[in-house]
Amino acid sequence: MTVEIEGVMRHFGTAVALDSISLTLQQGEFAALLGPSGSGKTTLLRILAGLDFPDAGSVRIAGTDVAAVPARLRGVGVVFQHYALFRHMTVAENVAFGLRVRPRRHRPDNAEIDRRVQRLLELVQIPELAARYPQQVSGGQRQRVALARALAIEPQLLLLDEPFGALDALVRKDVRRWVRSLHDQLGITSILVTHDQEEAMEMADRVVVMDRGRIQQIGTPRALLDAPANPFVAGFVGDATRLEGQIRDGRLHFDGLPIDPIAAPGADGPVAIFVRRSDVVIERSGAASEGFHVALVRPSNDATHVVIRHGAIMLDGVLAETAAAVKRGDQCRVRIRRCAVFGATGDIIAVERARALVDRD
Amino acid sequence: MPGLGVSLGITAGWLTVIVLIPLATLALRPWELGFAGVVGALLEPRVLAAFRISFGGAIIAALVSIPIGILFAWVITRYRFPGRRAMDALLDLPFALPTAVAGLALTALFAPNGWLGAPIEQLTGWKVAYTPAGIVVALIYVALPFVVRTVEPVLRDLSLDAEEAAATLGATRLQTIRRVVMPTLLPATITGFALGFARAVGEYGSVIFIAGNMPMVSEIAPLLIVVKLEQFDYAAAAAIGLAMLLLSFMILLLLNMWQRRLRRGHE
Amino acid sequence: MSITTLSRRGLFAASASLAAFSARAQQAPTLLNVSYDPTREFYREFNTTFASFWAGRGNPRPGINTSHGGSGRQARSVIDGLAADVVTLALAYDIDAIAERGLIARDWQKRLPQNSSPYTSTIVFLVRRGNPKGLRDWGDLLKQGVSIITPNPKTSGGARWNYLAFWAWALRQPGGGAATAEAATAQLFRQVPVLDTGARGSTTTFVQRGQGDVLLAWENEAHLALQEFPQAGLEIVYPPLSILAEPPVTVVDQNVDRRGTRALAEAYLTHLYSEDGQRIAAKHFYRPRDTAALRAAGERFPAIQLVTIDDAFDGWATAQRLHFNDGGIFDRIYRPGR
Amino acid sequence: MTTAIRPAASDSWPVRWVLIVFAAVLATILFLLPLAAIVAEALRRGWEPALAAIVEEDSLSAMRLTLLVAAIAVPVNTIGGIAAAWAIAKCDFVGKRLLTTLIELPFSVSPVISGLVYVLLFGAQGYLGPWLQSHDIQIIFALPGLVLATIFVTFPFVARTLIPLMQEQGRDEEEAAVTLGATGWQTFRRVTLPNIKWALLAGILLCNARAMGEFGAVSVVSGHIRGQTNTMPLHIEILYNEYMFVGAFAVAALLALLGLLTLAIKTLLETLTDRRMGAHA
Repeated sequence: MTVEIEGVMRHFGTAVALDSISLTLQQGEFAALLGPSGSGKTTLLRILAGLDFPDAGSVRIAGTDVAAVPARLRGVGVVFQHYALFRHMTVAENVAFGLRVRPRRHRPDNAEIDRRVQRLLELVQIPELAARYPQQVSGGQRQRVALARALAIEPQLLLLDEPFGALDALVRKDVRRWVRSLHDQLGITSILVTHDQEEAMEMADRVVVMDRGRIQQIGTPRALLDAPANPFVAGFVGDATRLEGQIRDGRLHFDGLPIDPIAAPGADGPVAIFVRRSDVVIERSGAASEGFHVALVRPSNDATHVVIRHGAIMLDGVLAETAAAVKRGDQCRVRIRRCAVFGATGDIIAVERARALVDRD
Repeated sequence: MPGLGVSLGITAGWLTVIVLIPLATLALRPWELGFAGVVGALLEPRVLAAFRISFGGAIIAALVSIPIGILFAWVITRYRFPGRRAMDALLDLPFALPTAVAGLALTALFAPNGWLGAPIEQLTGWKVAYTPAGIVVALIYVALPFVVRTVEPVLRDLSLDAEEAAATLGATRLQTIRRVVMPTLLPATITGFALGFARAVGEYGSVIFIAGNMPMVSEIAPLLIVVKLEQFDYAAAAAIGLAMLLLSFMILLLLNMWQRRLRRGHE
Repeated sequence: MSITTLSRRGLFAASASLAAFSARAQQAPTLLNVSYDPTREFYREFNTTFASFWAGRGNPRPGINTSHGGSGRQARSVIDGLAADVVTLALAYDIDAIAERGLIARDWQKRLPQNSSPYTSTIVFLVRRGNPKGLRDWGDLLKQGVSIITPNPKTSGGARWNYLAFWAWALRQPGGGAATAEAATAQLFRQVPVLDTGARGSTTTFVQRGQGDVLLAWENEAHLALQEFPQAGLEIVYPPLSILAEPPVTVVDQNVDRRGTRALAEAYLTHLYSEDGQRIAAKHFYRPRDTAALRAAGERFPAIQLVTIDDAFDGWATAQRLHFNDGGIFDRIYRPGR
Repeated sequence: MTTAIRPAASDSWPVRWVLIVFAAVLATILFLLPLAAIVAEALRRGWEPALAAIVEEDSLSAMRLTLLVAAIAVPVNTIGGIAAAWAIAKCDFVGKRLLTTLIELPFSVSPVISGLVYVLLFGAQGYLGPWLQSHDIQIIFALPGLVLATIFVTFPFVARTLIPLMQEQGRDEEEAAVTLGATGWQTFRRVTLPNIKWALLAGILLCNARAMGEFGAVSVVSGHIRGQTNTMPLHIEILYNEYMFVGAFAVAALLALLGLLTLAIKTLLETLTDRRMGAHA
């Protein structure tokens, strides 16, 4: 089922929640709406579900304008942030709800409902919990109930509102993969709302980055990492640290940091620089001249994560593969492999497209 | 959410027929007297005195209800003791007992020859029934449940964490109550005070028996409305009623604003 | 929902419920007598007697309902639409108020004999046994330390008779005039600790709550109190002079004509003047007009000097305006600074 | 409960004891003694006169009338209260705060005034009086007036019990139901109602208790006709004024008993709710 959103606006009082949102999703696509809280992503989701209505613009689901279609007739499955399970109904009753409230002529008979509920509970792998109440099952299980309940109405569009927020880290990873595989298996269109960039990157075919009611960038996870469209995306996606700098005579200078200037195209002037952890390569240096020293070392499987410090500025980086181990207090040297640079025009929000990706290696 | 139209329609209809149209008549009727007539009717010394007694009595009663109400709420939410449920249920009695019956019973108790009136007069020389003190007693009776029932849920929800935190920071139990518990209760206490006051200021049935009803001393404003009606003076009765309503509404509005400011401060 | 549907539904419910309440109301004519407080016992007996009398003359037995309350409140209820067939109130002024709204003919007081008052009463003192304060006449009430119980003249008809009886006495004192009477009345009310809204409330305060040394009361109310509370230790004192209270009765023309009950209502009132009516009135301590009945009552009604409201106060309208209306003398008594 | 195992936030036993005793004494003076006085007066001459006063015809008709009035007033306020609570707690619209204030308004209106307004509106001297009279419709001094005054006085009880609870429960479950295809009515009946039913019942009980006991407002609009427009509280006043103290207090005791019974049921409901919640938590 395709979803076409065009020029959607939504105000709450004087606050703008959604500002000219346009977006098209293809049948079978898994999209993620990624942004900090207050970015408007949940409002957009609620508009798709029919729980909220745009002040302007149109929403078409499967080619039909749904402006006048109330939520209950949209057939859109929603998994709510805190699951919103009916606390006075058992798990099975929760899942059956969407079938039982159908008008009589469309309602399956009781045996059929029971069969379908059973099948759904098997699909989400909790058939043994049918008779329990929501309060009596774990967070991960509740999440599965919520999913089964949303799937019971056989939606062609599934909306997931921060569905993994209430789960602990270990469970979360499994459930993410499982939900994604379920999506592929059912062939439906899914939209995930999240503020967790890792989650969005892992699950979605395409990620829609939102901030302050506007879409900042739409693209595959790879594209977002490789070519962030503006400082916000560069900062929000992929653990980047923001540094200040200048371009002078075709070279990029880092303000107040003992990093060698690197070649960069672009007009002279102050710039914002975003560097990702994996692009900051750290080596121990004998001399005390470089001025960085190690503040924290955290070993991990792929590369050693090192936090270094110069004056008040802290920078995340990784230890060069060939380098010797470092410890707290060691003097060190820094090599920037890649960085994203945005020329500032004074207006911070304004997107200056003069972007330079500089590769020194 | 669906059903807004239907539910708002029902609400508006119900509100309009039962409350708004009748109250509108109250707002219209006094002006038969003309503006000067209304002002004159309200500025009569006896009317002013009745307002002082009704509003003063209600404010005192609501104020007295605060510590008693908090005590009751504290005891029934924090302690377990035999008869707790009974005490809890008893606190709603003034909602359920007809006010006139309550008035008769309180008068019988506090009259100079009553179970409580006699010992009180013997010990202290004070008279309760047939004095303004009697009015306050009856008004406490009607106002108290409102304070208890608004403070109680807040006290129930008040997490013990904050009290424990205060204890770890070296506060004595009394300091904890004064600096941690009481400030949290303040907004609810104001609401309870406002509700109790609003209920007490208009109370008629229970006060009339115990008040003595002496003009200028123990005559309440609702009685004056009845007196005006009995003199076939509908407009003056409506004028007093309207003035009472506006005055208590203004007081409630002020309390509401204060309470909202406190709430905001807490967030 | 609109007002009309609401009221129609209400009406339907009302008629259904009334049918459920009194089946007799459906078959036989009914009469509503709106009266004042102390007549409860009297009319309860009279109603039975009259119903039998009326039925005995070949009519269906009527159902007679009564409503009691402060005289002023009852008059107001009739003005506001309480469908009274007859009103039997404490004072002519209250019936005048109904007549002013056009529900009763203006000349109502001339329609029945003796100012339309089939029975009379007066104001007496009810005191504690042995009359410890030695209260014999109105002047004794002003003695130091005497506490007096009377209802509020603003809300109680009986209280207005109390007030006027005292005023009439004060006028007749040596050197008495409006000024001295007002001063004496002000003094009297300074000695009143509780002003109940009605006569019955005052009786309760005096008898049950033990307040005050003397209760100013209707003669019949005082006798009833003696009868109802034999252990309370009460005595009646007749002052040498009191007021002739004439509680009037009349038919509410607008209502009887609408309901078609005029014949019944008029017969009901006329029956008050009959031998039976007069006897029952005397039994309930109302002074019968009929001399034979009065004589039969014997010692029950001591002869004291009684002034009438027309002689002493130039009628009810004047008395009401001068004394009890807003800004009248009674209000002046309670002005602060006195 | 938790109090017992969290000593830092509990009081020492002397404090506890003193507070409990103090509260018990106050409760006795303010609530128990008046009740006892009523019962004592009712039984002054033993059980028989008290019972006789209750089964006497006028008393019975007063009881029937009281029940009838409550039977009309309580459902009206229940439906209105639920609708108002739904609109306020589950929907967004302009003027919500105003609506909330207006619903609470009857609490701050003197019962005398609430009777008075109907007299001003429907009385023969009132705005609609002449019209009503010409159509032979009796509102005040008859059942409709009693019902209206009772509805006015008990107006906010149900709504006030439901609004905070429904606000606290939020809209999640209702929104979930709607996305699953439930109509507004289905959502209310299958999702909202089960969550509020105990509070609703408590609100209805309180509303009912107040409806049966209302005196001031009803007194203004009743014609005080024996056996016809006297509700129980008015009948008590009449009996009292007729020096039938035993009867007056017997009926009063009965009414108080009904009130206590109501409160007991309400307390029981709350206990049950707590237990259920406790079991699930």
